[in-house]
Amino acid sequence: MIDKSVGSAAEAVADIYDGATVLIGGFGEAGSPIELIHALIDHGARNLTVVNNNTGSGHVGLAALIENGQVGKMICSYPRTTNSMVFPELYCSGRIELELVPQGTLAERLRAGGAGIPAFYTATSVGTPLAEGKEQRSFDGRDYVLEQALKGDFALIKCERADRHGNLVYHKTARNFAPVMAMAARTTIVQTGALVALGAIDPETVITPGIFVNRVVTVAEPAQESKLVAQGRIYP
Amino acid sequence: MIDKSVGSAAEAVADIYDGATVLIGGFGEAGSPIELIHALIDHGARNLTVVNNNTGSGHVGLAALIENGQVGKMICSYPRTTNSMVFPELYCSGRIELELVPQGTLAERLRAGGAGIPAFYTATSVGTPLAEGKEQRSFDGRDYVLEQALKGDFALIKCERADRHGNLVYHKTARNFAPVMAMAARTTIVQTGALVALGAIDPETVITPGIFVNRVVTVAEPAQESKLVAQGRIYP
Amino acid sequence: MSKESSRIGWNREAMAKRAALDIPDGAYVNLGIGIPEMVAQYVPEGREVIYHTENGLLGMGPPPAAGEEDPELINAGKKMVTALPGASYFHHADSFAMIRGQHIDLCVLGAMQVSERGDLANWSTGASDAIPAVGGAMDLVAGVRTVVVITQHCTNAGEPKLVDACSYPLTGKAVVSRIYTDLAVIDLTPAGFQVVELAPGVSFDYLRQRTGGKLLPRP
Amino acid sequence: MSKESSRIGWNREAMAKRAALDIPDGAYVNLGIGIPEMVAQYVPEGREVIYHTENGLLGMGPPPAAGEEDPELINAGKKMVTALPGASYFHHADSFAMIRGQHIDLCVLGAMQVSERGDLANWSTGASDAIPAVGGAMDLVAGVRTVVVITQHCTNAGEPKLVDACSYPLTGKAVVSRIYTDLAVIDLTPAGFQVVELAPGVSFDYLRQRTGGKLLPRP
Repeated sequence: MIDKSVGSAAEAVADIYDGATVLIGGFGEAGSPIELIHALIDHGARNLTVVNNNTGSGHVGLAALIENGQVGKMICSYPRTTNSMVFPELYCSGRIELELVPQGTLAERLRAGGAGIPAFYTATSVGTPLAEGKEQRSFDGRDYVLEQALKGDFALIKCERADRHGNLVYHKTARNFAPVMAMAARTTIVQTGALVALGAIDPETVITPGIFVNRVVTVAEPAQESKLVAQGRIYP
Repeated sequence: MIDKSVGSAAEAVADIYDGATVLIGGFGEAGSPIELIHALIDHGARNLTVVNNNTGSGHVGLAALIENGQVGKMICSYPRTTNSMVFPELYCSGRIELELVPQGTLAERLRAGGAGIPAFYTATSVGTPLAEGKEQRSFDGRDYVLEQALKGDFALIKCERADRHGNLVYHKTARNFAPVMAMAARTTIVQTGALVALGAIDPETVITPGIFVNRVVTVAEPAQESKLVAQGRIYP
Repeated sequence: MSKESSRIGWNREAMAKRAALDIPDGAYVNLGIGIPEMVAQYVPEGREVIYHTENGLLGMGPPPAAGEEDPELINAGKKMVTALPGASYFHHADSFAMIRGQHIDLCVLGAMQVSERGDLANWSTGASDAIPAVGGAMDLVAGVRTVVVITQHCTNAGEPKLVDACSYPLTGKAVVSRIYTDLAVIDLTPAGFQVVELAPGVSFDYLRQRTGGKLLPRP
Repeated sequence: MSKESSRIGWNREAMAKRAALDIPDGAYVNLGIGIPEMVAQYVPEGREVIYHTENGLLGMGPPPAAGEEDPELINAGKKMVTALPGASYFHHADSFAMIRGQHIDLCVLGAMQVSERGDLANWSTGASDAIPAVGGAMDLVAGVRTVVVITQHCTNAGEPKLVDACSYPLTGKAVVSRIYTDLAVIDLTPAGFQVVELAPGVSFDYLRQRTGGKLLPRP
């Protein structure tokens, strides 16, 4: 029998190893798998390469993972946001590496990684500093840059409901990067608001089919990052 | 006000011009927009390039369009199926052109066309006759071929329910190529089983957002291709 | 505000209102952060415009009423929004397929500089101590059919933002079609910056003194 | 049937049954048309296997009961099927992302020829008067993690289908891991065709006479 549910966030992230590339869902706090990130802080794997659109806020979640010195490199589109102090400080003092990627290129590189496309061409960034050093080519008279697939060893994502096969549905704009990250990671770890019976999710409405998911842990009442930040919380 | 609904299939296809590339949804009869195809036969545009996974069956729908001499070239993955007589006969007598594309490459070329990706690499077809004449390149020690985006001037697709913005949901495996064809065409024309009120489709379950749709015509009880074939029907 | 009100020309609301006038019925529109966000509230009545936010929503509505906020229903600026009837949610790759695939009709962005060839700089000053952050700006200017800019005509320091060539790192080359400033509406043409409309009390000479690059009077 | 029953070796059902034995619990599997389709019904009890059909369904079930048929719920062979609890529907590009992205664990395909290097030919005889048709076969062999073949050991004319080099156009190069025939189970190894198991009554010599390419006995 296929049962991808695991008992705890700690168990779910236990095999994340030093030096792994970890794709972390979320756009700001929407979709951020904060309990899985905190479990990864407890776990302690280091020298991680983390892919996320941003770099977290305050001293919880992704920002706390960075602050804890576990992240050697960030791949993201927008590393500074409101209440984002941790990454800027480390970056300015040269203690963390940054690969800046346009947001749509980041999403498409992940999708390519998940879809077995090693590289593709896009017009995004042509003529800008972010195209420097990249191969360029013209199709039908327009210039494009060659972008490479991006894959993860692990993905940490959050969803609304899941079943034991790992079929997922999301909540509003918390969906964002999660589906492409689930595709792009060798091991996809999900925190779900509810684990429902097999068949309870209409097959027409499944957003991430279970084939892209390895482990599901239920976190019925996930913390809200902005509330923790407002409360001045620091993890751990 | 945005209202993409049109009164008839004839009106919906009226501006399809000679020489146009027309993407036609469906995998066999599942998802085949048979009423739109029949309207295109009545309309009479010729020298079309048609993209579909197959070439139709019997003497109705896509097979009838081909039989009526309106198609100069087929782009498909599997041009012979049960009850498919029309295409083979024309092909063998040199009266229709064929571009044979592996099924997944066909789907991905359409998705690329819709997503603004002019070209991508895939391992599919490497080392086979279908890779001949295509640029090859190695990534991480594996060989890939370069495949180009495929776009349409028009797409004809079928869905289950639609609203006036053109948001679509499909029925089971009738979904197949329709979403990527809707993305890849300049003008996407949809036949829907039902036109529902704006807001009646849960935003979490929309498969094709209205931005990819131009016209929607209601065909409440679409014909079933296999039944017409079994009845020996011939269109027109 | 006092600074703005002491100057001639349009204020922020009037700039947003002027830009809104040009948005056609039925358009699919992506609005950037800042003044661009304000445009939605000024679209003339009778026009139905569908707003796209690149974090995965088409059919974005106004900010939520008190008590209706959902921190997981946000826009690209990470502000809470609503979803209107006819909305749809989708993932990031699908969202940027809409952008990159030229399905969005119009985007309205802020600018640090616009060159007379339509080059846009709006993501970085190039300062070595700044944290670079690009977001979706490069995808938008490369993919959206029509890119317009709303910006103050000059920087706080009084430097022109419309220039012959951008000194800041580019977001995209030859991408801007039209610029709405506090002083004028200006089109990008092969001949240079073409004045379309002057704000009340603004003369062509006044504008020319505050504009880098080639400025052409209304024909 | 009379032809088959007069020969030694496994019949079609037994071939499908033998292949089914090797499918692990929890596998995501794509079955080709013909004998491969029969494999599903022989998977040993207690194993949960999820079937993918490339036309957009994961969690495919058996053919529908009479009166439950839906001509728009079909498999890649265009036969009507059912969807099991936990199923999902998706579009063709997503479906082939599962294939190309190496998310499907196993596919079971028919073959016209398999070479000792694991090259597969199963889509065309290369005859000039044939209508070429490839479907998803090239995508499957390029993308699925493990590709196995079920085939009669020889053609109806008695020619070996396991050969030193394929004479028919290839579907993919060095893609096949294992072959289930009516006479044997054979693995592809760098040294050649490696016998894993012989069907009842089949000797190595009998097999060698009917096999092209290098055939290695069980160690």
